[in-house]
Amino acid sequence: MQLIRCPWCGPREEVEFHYGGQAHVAYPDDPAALTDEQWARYVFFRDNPKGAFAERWSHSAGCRRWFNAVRDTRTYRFLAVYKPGEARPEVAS
Amino acid sequence: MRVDGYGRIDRSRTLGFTFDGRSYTGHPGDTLASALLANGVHRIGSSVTLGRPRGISAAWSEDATGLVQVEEPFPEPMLLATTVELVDGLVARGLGGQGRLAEVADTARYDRMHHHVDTLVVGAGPAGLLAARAAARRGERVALLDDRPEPGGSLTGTERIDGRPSREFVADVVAELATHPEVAHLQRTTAFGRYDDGFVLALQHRTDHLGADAPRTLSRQRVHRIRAGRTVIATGAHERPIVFADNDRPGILLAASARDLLHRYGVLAGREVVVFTGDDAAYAAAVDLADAGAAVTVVEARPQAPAHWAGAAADRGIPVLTGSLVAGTEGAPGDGRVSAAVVTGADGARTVLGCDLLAVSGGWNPTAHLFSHVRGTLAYDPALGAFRPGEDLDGVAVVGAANGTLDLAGCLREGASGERPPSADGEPERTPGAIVWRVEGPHDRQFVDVQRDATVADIARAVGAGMRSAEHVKRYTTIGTAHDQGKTSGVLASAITAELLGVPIEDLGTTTFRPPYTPVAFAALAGRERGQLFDPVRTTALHAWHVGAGAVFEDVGQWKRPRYYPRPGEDMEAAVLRECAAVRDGVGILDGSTLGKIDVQGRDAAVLLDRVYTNMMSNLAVGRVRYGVMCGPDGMVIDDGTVLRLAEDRFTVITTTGGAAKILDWLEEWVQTEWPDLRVHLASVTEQWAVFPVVGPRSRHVISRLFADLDVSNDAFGFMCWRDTELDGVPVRVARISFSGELAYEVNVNAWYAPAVWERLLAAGEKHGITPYGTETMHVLRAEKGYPIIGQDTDGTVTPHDLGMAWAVSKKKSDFIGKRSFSRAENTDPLRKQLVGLLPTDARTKIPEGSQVVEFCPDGALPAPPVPMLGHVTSSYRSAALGRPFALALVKGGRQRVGDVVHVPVGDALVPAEITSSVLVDPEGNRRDG
Amino acid sequence: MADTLHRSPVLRHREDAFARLPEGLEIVAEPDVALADLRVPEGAVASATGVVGVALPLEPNTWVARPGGQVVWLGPDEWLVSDADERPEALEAALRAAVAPHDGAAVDVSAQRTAVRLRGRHARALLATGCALDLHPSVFGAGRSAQTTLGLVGVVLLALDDRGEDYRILVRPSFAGYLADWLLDAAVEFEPPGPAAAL
Amino acid sequence: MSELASGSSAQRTPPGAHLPEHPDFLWRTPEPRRTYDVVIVGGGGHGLATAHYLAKNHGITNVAVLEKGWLAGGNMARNTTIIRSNYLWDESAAIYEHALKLWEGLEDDLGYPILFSQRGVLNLAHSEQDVRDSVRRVEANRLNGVDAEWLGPDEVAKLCPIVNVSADIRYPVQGATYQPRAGIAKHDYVAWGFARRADAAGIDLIQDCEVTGFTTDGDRVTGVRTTRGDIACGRVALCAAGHTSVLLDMLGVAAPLQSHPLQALVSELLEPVHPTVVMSNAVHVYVSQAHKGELVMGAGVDSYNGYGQRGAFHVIERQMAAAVELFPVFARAHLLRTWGGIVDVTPDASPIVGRTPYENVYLNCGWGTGGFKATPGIGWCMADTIAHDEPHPHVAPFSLDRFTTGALVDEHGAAAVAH
Ligand SMILES: Cc1cc2nc3c(=O)[nH]c(=O)nc-3n(C[C@H](O)[C@H](O)[C@H](O)COP(=O)(O)OP(=O)(O)OC[C@H]3O[C@@H](n4cnc5c(N)ncnc54)[C@H](O)[C@@H]3O)c2cc1C
Ligand SMILES: NC(=O)c1ccc[n+]([C@@H]2O[C@H](COP(=O)([O-])OP(=O)(O)OC[C@H]3O[C@@H](n4cnc5c(N)ncnc54)[C@H](O)[C@@H]3O)[C@@H](O)[C@H]2O)c1
Ligand SMILES: Cc1cc2nc3c(=O)[nH]c(=O)nc-3n(C[C@H](O)[C@H](O)[C@H](O)COP(=O)(O)O)c2cc1C
Ligand SMILES: [Zn+2]
Repeated sequence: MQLIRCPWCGPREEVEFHYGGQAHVAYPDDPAALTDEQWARYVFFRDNPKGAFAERWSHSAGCRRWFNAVRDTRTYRFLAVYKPGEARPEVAS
Repeated sequence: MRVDGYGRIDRSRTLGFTFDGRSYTGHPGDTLASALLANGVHRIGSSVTLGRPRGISAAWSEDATGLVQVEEPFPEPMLLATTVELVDGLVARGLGGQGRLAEVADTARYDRMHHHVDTLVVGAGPAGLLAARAAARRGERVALLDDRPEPGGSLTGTERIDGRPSREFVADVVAELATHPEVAHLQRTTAFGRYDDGFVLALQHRTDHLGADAPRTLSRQRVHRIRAGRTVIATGAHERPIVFADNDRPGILLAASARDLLHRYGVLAGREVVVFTGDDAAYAAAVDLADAGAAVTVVEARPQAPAHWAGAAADRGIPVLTGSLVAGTEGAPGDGRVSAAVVTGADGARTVLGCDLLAVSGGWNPTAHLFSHVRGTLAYDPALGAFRPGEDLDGVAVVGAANGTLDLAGCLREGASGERPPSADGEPERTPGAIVWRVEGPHDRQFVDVQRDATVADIARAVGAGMRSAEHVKRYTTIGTAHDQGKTSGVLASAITAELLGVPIEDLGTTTFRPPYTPVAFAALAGRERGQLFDPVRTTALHAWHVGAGAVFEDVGQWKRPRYYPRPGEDMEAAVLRECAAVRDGVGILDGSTLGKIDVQGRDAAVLLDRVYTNMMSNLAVGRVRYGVMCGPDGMVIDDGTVLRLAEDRFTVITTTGGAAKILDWLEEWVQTEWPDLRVHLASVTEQWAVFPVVGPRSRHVISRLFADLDVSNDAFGFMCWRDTELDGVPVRVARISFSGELAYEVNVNAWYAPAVWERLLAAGEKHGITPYGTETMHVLRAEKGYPIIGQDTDGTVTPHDLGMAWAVSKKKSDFIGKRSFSRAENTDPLRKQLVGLLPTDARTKIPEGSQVVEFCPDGALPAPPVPMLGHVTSSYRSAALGRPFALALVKGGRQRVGDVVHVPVGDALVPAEITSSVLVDPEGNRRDG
Repeated sequence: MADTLHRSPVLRHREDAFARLPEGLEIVAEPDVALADLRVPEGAVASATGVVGVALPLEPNTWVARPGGQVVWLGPDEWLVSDADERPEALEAALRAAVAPHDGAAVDVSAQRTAVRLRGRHARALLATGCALDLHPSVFGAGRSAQTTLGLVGVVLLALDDRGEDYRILVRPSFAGYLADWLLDAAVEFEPPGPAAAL
Repeated sequence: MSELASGSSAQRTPPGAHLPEHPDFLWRTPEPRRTYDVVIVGGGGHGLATAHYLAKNHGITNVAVLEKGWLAGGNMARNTTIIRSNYLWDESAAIYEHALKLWEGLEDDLGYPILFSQRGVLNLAHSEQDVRDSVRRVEANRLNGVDAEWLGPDEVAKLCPIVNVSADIRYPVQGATYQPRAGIAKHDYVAWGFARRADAAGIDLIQDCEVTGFTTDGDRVTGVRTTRGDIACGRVALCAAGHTSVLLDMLGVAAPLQSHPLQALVSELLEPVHPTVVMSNAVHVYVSQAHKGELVMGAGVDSYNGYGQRGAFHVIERQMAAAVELFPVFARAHLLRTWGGIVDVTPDASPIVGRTPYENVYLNCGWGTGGFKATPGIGWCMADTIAHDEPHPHVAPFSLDRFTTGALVDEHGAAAVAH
C-alpha cells in the first residue's frame, strides 16, 4: 500500500485516495467541431506508459481535493505531486 | 529423547496432549515438535504424492515436512509442528498432504493495529537486537518484531558476548529496550509482507500459547500494519540441506536445528548421530550433541576439517571423515526413520554408518524474503552458495545473517549500526565452506522439495522437456509451491537445474519470493470486518421507527431501506398492492431521506449545472424545481433527479440514492480539474435533510393540516415549486415533486427532527388513512408512470433519447457533457433500444424482471439458438391501478412498435406481450394537481 | 428554538452499551450542534473572521476554538464551523452573508455529521485498531484534526488533548450506528483481563 | 479418530497422485531465424494458441512466437483459470461459447492433459438489482444457446454447501446464475499443450526475446527489432496482453487500454470442500479449489495503472474478509502465496481484436481480467484472421473503431461480472 502525499494534508494511506487516470487531458474547446474519431480520442483513449506517468488523484476520504502526480508505473513510486493548474514537473524515474 | 541440564522449558509443569490418537506429555516452552521428539515420535505424517514417511526436518518455520492438523482446541489445517506451542489438551494429527477445514465457524477474534515508527527491526537475533537498541538510543520510535516465542534468534546460549553468556546479553538488551517508552517489542510476531513506502505487515499470535487460559476478549491473532521510515531486515538465515538419495526420511534434520532443539527444549533428536556438512557451523552441532551424550561422526565434504573444529572433535572423540559425502540413507521399518547413512569416502569407498539422526548442513541461505517482496534484486554469492540482497534500497538495511554475514562478530557489528559492537568472545574464525548442493546418486530418490515429493529426476525431466528457466522448472516439478514455499529447497532447485543445463546458477536466478513469508489465516486478514461489521450499514434517522413498524428492508448500496411494511398475514405482493392503492386513492408517506442532495452555491452555480445536465437549468426561476438528466461524455445516462433553485446563486441538486456520492465526486472532478475558474462550491447535504414524500390525492389535506401557514392551493403552490415554512419554529421546506404522478409534497427538514416530523405527518394524516410505503411501492408507482430508475431501467448503455426523454435534452445549449456523443453513428440508429411498456396479453402473467424480449413466434415455439433478442424487461410489477401486471422494457426500435405483440420466454413458456407506451397510468397527467 | 419538536439523538439506542464500557474507555454521543460548511477562496479568508470570531486556521489538519464551538480545517478553502449556541439556519445565514460577496459559500450541515467523544487511557490504542494515521501525541496532539477513515467509515477526527486520551469523532449519522458498533467491538479487547499495555 | 492412531494418514489416495505426468518433451529452444511469414509477439496463452491454429487449421508454420520472458509467464501463469461463456451480449456469447466448445475437445486436440474440469460456475446475486441482471443474463444465454440457469439460495447451497446462504449476513445470497459447463483448467498445462503442438508443427517459440521496435515501410510493418536481433516478417500479430500499449506506442498507434495490477492468491492444500466455482461481485470473491487442493482466489483490480506484477495488500485483505463472509469455514485456511498480473482493461470491458492502421499488423488485447477462458477461441479466430486477412466473424464486433462509432460491447454495465 502506497503512502501518497496529498499536497495539502500530507502523507496518507492509498485507501484514502481515488485514482483519476491520466492528467492534463483537457475537455475539448468545441466538441461539436470534432470528428467522431477526435471525440472518441477524448472520451476513451488515454496514455498507458510503462514508466513515468502524469496522473490525477483525488484525496477523496480526506480534503476531497484533486491533484496531479507523476508516478512510475513500473515501480509504482510517486516521483512528484503537484497541484492542479501547475505544469508537470520534470522528474527522472 | 529429553536430556537433563539442557533447554529453557519449564520441567516443573507437565502438559498433556494427543497426537494421532495417542496421549503424550510435554512441558511449557515446548513446541509440538519438540514434545513429539522428546517422546520418540519421529514420523509426523506422509508425503503428498508418494506417501513416504515424513518427520521433522528443522526446528522452526523453515521446516519442510512436519505438517500437522490441529483438531483441538479448534480445527486448523497445515501447521508446522515446530511452530505450534504446546498447550494442555492440544489434539493434533499428522498430515498426508492436505489439511482439513473446520465444519463450523471460527468464533475467535482477529484484529488489526496500525503503527508508525522511525525504525522497524525484523528479527530479534543478535543483529536485530542491536539495531533496535541503537535506534532506541537515538531516541527513535522503534518496533522490534520476532516470530519466535522468545528473543535471541539463533543464539543458543553457548556463545559468549562481551564476556558473558549470550542469553544474558539478550536479556540486557531486551531490558534496556523496555525502558524506552517509544519502543514496541513484539515476539510471536512474523513480518509476512513488505510493501511500498516502508509498509510492513506482521502477524502476531496472541493467545494460542495461553491454552485454556486465553482470554476470549483478546484477539487470537493481530495483523500489525507498520509504516516505517527505515526497515532493518535482521531475519537471519535458513540452513540449507544437501540433496542425496533418500534424504527425505524422518530423522534427517538440519544440523543447526538439531542443536537448537537441544538448547531450547532439551531434546536430543538422536543418540547415534551422523553430521554431514561442508560448513563450519555444523561442528557446533556435532560438539554440542556429543556433549549431551550422543555418539557423533562427522562426514566432512571438504578435504580437511577446519583446524579449530578438528581439535574440538578430537577432544570429544568425534571421528571426522574428511573428503567424504553422504550418498544415501537407510531407514528403519515402521516409522521409516533413518537408520544409517551411506558414506562415500575420499577414496571412493562406501561405508554404512548406523545412525538415528542425520544432521545436515549445506551452508546458509540468507532469509531475504522481505527484501525481495518489493522487487529488491538478489545476487548470487559464490562464497555462500546462495543468493543475498544485491542492491541498496531506499529505507532498507539488511544486517546479520540475512545479509550473508554468518559470524557472530560480523552480525553484532552490522547490527550495532555504527555503535561500538559487543565482542563475540572465543568465536572461532569461519573457514570457507564447500558448496555441496547434491551428491551423485539415483535421481528419482534424491528429493529436492521434500514436501512436494519432487526429485532431481523431476528436474531432469523438466530440463529434458525443453525447460530453460527456473520458473518453468518450478511449474513443471511444483518445487517451491508447497506450504514452505521452498524456504530450504529453492536455492537447491536453481543449483541443480543450472547443473543439469550446464549454465552458471547466477544466470538462472531464483523464482520469485512473494508474500506471505509464512502462511497467514484468512480470518486474521479479515480482521474485524466480519459478520455485521463486514461492511457499514447505513440507516436513516427513522430506522428505529421502520423496525418498529415491521418493515422488510432492502439493501440499496450500503443503505437499509424499508421495502414494504407487511401487515399480519400479508406477503410482499399483498402489502405492495395495498400500499399502492393507498397512495393512488388516499395518501401514503415514504422515507426518502437516502436521496442524494448536493448544495451548489456561487455566482457560477447555474453555469455549472448547464454544463452537466442535458437540459437547461440557468433559466429555472427561484422557488421552482426542474427534473434533469446527467450523462457521461459517452452520452449515456448516469443519473437523474430534480433541481431546486434556492436563490440566484444557489441550487439543491437531488440525485438517486445510489448516485449520491458518485455524482458529488463527478461534479467536484469537473469543477476542480476542468473548470477551476467557475465560482461555485459544492457540499453534500444528503444527511442534512430528511425527506418525506407525502403522496396521493389526499396529501394536500395532510400538508395543510400540519403546516397551517402554507397556502397549498394549486395556484399559490404549483407543481414543481418549493416553499419554505416552519413547524414549531423549525424550518421546513416543502416541494411539489411527484415520482408517482399523484399530487405529492416532499417534506424536507433538518434530520435532527426527522422522527418528530414523521410522527406529526402520520398524526396529521391519520384520519386520511396515511400509509407508510416502501421502495417496492415507490417503484411500482413510478413504473406505472414510465419514470425510469437509473441503474434498473438503464445499464450504462442508454441515452436520454432511449428513455423517451428527448424533451430533457436541450437543443439550445451549445454544449453539455455527453452532447457530442449523441451524434455518433451508433446513437442515431432508429433501432436503438428504447424504453417502452409491455403488457402481457393474458393480463395475468407477471413477467420476471430480466426476461428477454423476442419477436413473436407464430408457431408458438422458439427457433433454434441463437435467437435474436429485441431487448429485455427492466421492471415488472402487479399494478393495483391497472388491475393487472405490467412491465417496462428496453426494446429495439420500441417506440415505433407500439401495438406490436412480442414474445417473452419465461421458463419453457412463451408469454405474449404487447408493446405500449411506457406511461400506463394517467398518461394525460391529470392527477398530479390532485 | 424548537422547544416542542423534539430531537432524536442519532445514537440514543447505543447509550446503554456505551455505559458498560471497560475502565479506561469512555464513549459519549455528544449533543448535536449547529455546523456549517464554510468555503472561502484564498485571499478572502478574513471576510469570515467577523462571524466566526477567530481567524480561520490555515494550517492543514488543525482545528481552533471559537466562541460557542470550533473551526476545523477541512481543505485548502474549506472549514467546518460549529456553534453550540446558535440555530443552524442562523449560523448559515450569517456566514453566507459574510462570505458570499467574496465568492465564498456556507451551508448548514448540522445534521450531516454527529459527534462522538472518545476518552480514556485506551482511547488511542482503540483508534489505532482502525485508523491508519499516526496518532502519537507528538504528531496528533491537541489542535490537530484529520479527515480520514476509521474502520470502513469516513470520519473527522479531532485531538482534544496532548495525551492521546481525548478525541472527538465526527461521523455521518447514517454511519454512526455502524461506527458505534465498531467502537464497542474494538473495546472488547480492553475488557478485563486486558493486555498489560496496549501498543 | 481410531484409524488415524496407526500414525499413518496415507490411506487415502494422496492428493497429488492422480495428477497426470507431463510429456517428456515440450519444445525446442531454437535460435531465431532472420525472417518468418508470421511473427506473433507474446508467448502467452493467446499467442501460443494462435500459433497452434495457424499450423493446424491453415498449414502456416513459418511462424515465430517471440516471448520477452519465459513462455506463458505473463497473465497465463497468474490467472484463476475460470472458464465460462455466459456473457450477456450476443457478440461476447458467440466468441466465448466458441471457445468453450473448443475447450471441450482441447485435451484430445492437444494430446495433453489440461485438467479441464466442467464443475460449473455460480455467480451469486446479493441485491434486487443483482437478481435482475442475473436473470437478464441467464435468459440471454439461453437464447444464445449457452447453458445457463437461475438458482435460488437453497439450490446454491445444494451445489456448494459451504456457501453461507443464511439470511442474516450483511449481503445475503439471493440466488445465483449457474453455468454447468463452465469450470476450470490447469493454466500452465494449457499453455504448454499449445506450445508443444506449435513446436511440433515447426513453429519457433523464442524466449527471452523482447520486441523493442518495428521496422516499417509505409502502411506495412516489415520486421521487428528484438533483444535477439532484427527479424523480418510478413505479418505480425500482437498478443502481448498487459504490454500491448507499450508495443502500440512503438508503432504510434493508440488504443484505449489501461494496464492494471490484478492479484490472486492460493491457500495451502486442503481436503476437498469446494466442488464448484463461486463468483460474487458485490461481496468481491471468486474462488475454486484446484486439483491439488489449494483454494485459488482472485482479488480486485488495483486502482492505478501498473506494470509491476504486484499489487497492494489492502486489496488482499478485503478479499479475505469477503471470502470469510461468504465461506465461514475458510476462517482458518491459510494464505500461502499472493501474486499479481498485468491486465489490459478497455472502456467497455470487452477485448479489442482485429485490424490496426498497419495493414499487416493484427491486434489482440484488452481481455482484461477475463481472457484465459477465451484462449482456444481467440487463438482460432486470430489464426483465421491472419490467414485470410479478414477479421473472423466472431472478432469483427470487437474492432478498434467501435470506440469511434459508439458500437461498444459493454460487458460491465449490466452483467458486471469479470474474470
Ligand atoms: C490474477 C489474474 C486472474 C485472472 N483470472 C482469470 C480467470 O479466472 N478467467 C479468465 O478467463 N481470465 C482471467 N485472467 C485474465 C487472463 O489471464 C488474461 O486475459 C489472458 O491470460 C491474456 O492473454 P495471454 O494469455 O496471451 O496473456 P499473457 O500470458 O500475459 O501473454 C502476453 C505475453 O506477451 C509477452 N510480451 C509482452 N510484451 C512483449 C514484447 N515486447 N516482446 C515479447 N513478448 C512480449 C509477455 O511477456 C507475456 O508472456 C486473470 C488475470 C489475472 C492477472
Ligand atoms: N556459525 C555459522 O556458520 C553461522 C551460520 C549462520 C548463522 N549463524 C549465527 O546466527 C546468528 C545470526 O544472527 P542474526 O541476528 O542475523 O539472525 P538470527 O537468526 O539470530 O535472528 C533472526 C531472527 O529473526 C526471526 N525472523 C526471521 N524472519 C522473520 C520474520 N519475517 N518476522 C519475524 N521474525 C523473523 C528468526 O526466527 C530469528 O529469531 C549469529 O549468531 C550467527 O553467528 C552462524
Ligand atoms: C491456478 C493457480 C494455482 C496456483 N497454485 C499454487 C500453489 O499451490 N502453490 C504456490 O506456491 N503457488 C501457486 N500458484 C502461484 C504461482 O506460484 C505463481 O505465484 C504465479 O504463477 C505467478 O508467478 P510469480 O509469483 O512467480 O510472479 C498458483 C497459480 C495459479 C494461477
Ligand atoms: Zn488532502
